[in-house]
Amino acid sequence: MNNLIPLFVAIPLGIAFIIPMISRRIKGVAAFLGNVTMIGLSVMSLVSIGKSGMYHMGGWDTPIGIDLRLDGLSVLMLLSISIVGFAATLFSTRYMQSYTSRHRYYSLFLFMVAGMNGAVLAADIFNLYVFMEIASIASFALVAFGCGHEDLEAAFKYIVLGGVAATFVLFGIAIIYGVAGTLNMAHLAMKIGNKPLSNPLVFALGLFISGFGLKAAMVPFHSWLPDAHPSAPAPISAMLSGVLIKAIGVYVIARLLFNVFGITPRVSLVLQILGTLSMIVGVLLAIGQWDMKRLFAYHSISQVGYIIIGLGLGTPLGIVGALYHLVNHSVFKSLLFLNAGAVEYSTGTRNLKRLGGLYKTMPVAGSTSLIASMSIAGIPPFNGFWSKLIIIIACVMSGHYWLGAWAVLVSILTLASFLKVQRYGFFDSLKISVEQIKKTPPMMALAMILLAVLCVGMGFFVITGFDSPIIIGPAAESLLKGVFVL
Amino acid sequence: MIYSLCLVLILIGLYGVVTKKNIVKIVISLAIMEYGVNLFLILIGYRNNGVHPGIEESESFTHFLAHSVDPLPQALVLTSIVISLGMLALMVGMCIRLYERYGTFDITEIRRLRG
Amino acid sequence: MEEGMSLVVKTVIRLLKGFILLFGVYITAYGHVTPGDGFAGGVIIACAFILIFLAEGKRDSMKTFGETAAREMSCIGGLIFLLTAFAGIGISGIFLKNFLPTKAAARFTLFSAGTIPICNIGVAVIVAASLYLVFSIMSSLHVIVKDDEEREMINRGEEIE
Amino acid sequence: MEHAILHIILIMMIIGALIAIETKNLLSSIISVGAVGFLLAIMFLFLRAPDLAITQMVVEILCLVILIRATISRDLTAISGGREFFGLITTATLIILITVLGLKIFEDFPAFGSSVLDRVIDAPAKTYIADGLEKTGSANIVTTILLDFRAYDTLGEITVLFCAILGTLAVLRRKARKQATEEDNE
Repeated sequence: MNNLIPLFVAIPLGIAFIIPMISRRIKGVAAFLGNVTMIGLSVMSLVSIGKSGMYHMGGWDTPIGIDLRLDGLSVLMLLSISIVGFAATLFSTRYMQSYTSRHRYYSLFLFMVAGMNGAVLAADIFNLYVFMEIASIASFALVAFGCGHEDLEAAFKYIVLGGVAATFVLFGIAIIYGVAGTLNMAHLAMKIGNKPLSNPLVFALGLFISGFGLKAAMVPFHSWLPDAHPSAPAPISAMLSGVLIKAIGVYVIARLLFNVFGITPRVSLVLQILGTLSMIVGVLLAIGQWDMKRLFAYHSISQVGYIIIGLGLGTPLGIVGALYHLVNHSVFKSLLFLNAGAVEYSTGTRNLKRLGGLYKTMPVAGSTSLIASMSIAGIPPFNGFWSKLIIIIACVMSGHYWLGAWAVLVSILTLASFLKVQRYGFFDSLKISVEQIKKTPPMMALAMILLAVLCVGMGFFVITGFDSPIIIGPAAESLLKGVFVL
Repeated sequence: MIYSLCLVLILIGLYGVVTKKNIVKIVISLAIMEYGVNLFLILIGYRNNGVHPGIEESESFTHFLAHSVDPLPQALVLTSIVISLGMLALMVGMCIRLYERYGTFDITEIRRLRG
Repeated sequence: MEEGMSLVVKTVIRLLKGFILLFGVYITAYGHVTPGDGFAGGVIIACAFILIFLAEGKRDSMKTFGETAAREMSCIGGLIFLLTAFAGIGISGIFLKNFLPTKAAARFTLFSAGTIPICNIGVAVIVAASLYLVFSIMSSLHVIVKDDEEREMINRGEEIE
Repeated sequence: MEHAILHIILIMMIIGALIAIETKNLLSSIISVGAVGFLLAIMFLFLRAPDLAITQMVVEILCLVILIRATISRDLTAISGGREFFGLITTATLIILITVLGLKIFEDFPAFGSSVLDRVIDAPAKTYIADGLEKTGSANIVTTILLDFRAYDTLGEITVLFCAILGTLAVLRRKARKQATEEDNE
């Protein structure tokens, strides 16, 4: 089992190095290899459910070498990365045909997946930084992949802010190293965890929260997301909004706060404030948008707010809710972006004012988007309802009535804005002539159906225990265990 | 004192990133920020009267052990230099393309997206 | 610019390029003994090729080191490193294990550090090839938009070849 | 004495950085940033990091070549002046905040020149120095860390480089989208 852990990183890396070499000789091999790799990774992460372990790279002991740590939370992240990634590659096979040099696309895609997997498995903060950079650099290039005006502008904004975030994180790592003299998370937790933080460490923590918060697009740092996510090709938007902002943003914040620094009331308060701000600002900005993908992108900010609030509560139920919402969001938001991509592919536009009546002409995209919209708006019995319910109950139970009230209000506004999407986009009368609408290719439909089935299916996770559903329970447990022990 | 000067270098970079209009200048400012952080890491590893962390043939091992500066930050900075070189190449590529599309390096004119 | 720089420059470069390349190779090969490692060596090798590129012009330099070759070399460099890592699994069961014998006694010779020189070579190859590649692409992309009319053409999606 | 030299070089770097950011001409700005980079290399030499000095030097040359190549014969006219007013206010607050915080932090920070090796008993860096040669056979401890103890980071590092170059090639490719009728010739 343990030997499986480095392969999560090594396999996508190896394939990504091979693709540019052989794609000139064999036609269509890039798409094939991309899909096969993602299937393989999905199988590997399914196999590792319920497992845990440490892997010592190069056989060196803990503080000397680099470790990889697999626990409940990493498994949860790996699962969502590989399944959403598989749906995205499946979608890409047809969608990316209008772009040139697709082998670079698949290679960069796999680098991004490898980077996220590496960041999720890392048990060493510098290693985390390196893999975060792999994932982000691949995503910068992928956002600009279309080379249009908007793509380049958004990508430039993204790369500048990403560079600033990376510098902040590196500065934080430097300060921590100067104080504690080690980089391994467990070793670090032994030295600084659960103790009152000295001034340099508080500064380092602030740098980490702003750096990773920038990657997670929390509100004071969100300005890149509404440009970057809509400008990317649809499968990439799905990956960015679905998993990237979580794997190198929210996940890292949770990992560092709970398992390395130890969560204190003051840090909780900061998280609650940031989460509430993201939730409210995101939804208020979303509601006026007419560009479908831009609207979804703003909702990503808002939904990340829910996750941060759940984490900020610090109670077991809050964390379960947050992690449940994290996976749910990665499924339904990537589904929504794939829907938008399918609509754009078929009609050539994603402006809601010019769309309408697509429910009849594009039944697959229409019905899956209905499922996803109901999930994100929190309509029972879909998965989004349960996770939001858990977060709201956790708010109320821990005495934060106002947070609960805001969460309910934001949920209503979310419902309103998705009613708008459904009404103007899918139910209204048809504004474009039927002949102009291309049929949805079967691969795209398959990808969307896969995610829609997951959307429905994950609603039933809650049956396995309200306060510890399968897969999510162990993940929450690994955060609740407190700081790592060596 | 020297740490504070290093922080000033980083902040100059940050100032440039936030206020400058020319996209090449933004790239340059980011490079300056990276320099500052790299320097900070190496400053942390410095030891008074240190020697460089490579064993010379003529050097006694105990002397090396007592005086070698911290090698770990140097390895980290090597990695980070490579990463910033990669970032720079990608950013310059984007700058060239942006210039081709918009005909200017001015970020206030590169504005098609709202918000 | 088309045919490179003047004859003086070309002659000097012709004399110098071997030394620069040799220096890069030396830095790489002795990375585990003296300061400098595969990355620095790779950059020096890339700089040698860039010098040739600048002096002799694109057409001639592409004969010595073409774009396709650079592209494949950079992949090969990454694969050298990765295969060494995988060989660690195959031979001693651990990813990235230094599986070759290491001899601390023979510490100032070339073959003393197990897999370290191999990894160094991999790093140097990928760095040299990919930096040369990016430079050549950036220089050969001479799209200098002359006037607004041409920009309009680009904006409409027409490509200027 | 040595500390004084370090301070002087660092102040020169700061001046260089200010010139690089504030000067009107783009080319002189790039040259100034090159000067800052070379000063950084000298600084590395003084701080007993010859590996880094070599690397910084060659990387700086390459950066300059790339930057000049990118900007030459393009728009070198001055685009100066700040962005909007709001941006300036946020910057000012941010910078003041970080400065105040930063100065407060360095009061508690271990003094310059006392490295981790002297302060932390079980620091991994100690093992690297003491056992690095014995365990890997490489006399250069930095290479030992890069390619053996923390080789996984280096794998990540070359991946970052390759990925960035691949991204650059993707961004700079001649034609990004195909016409609908075009034949697929990958």
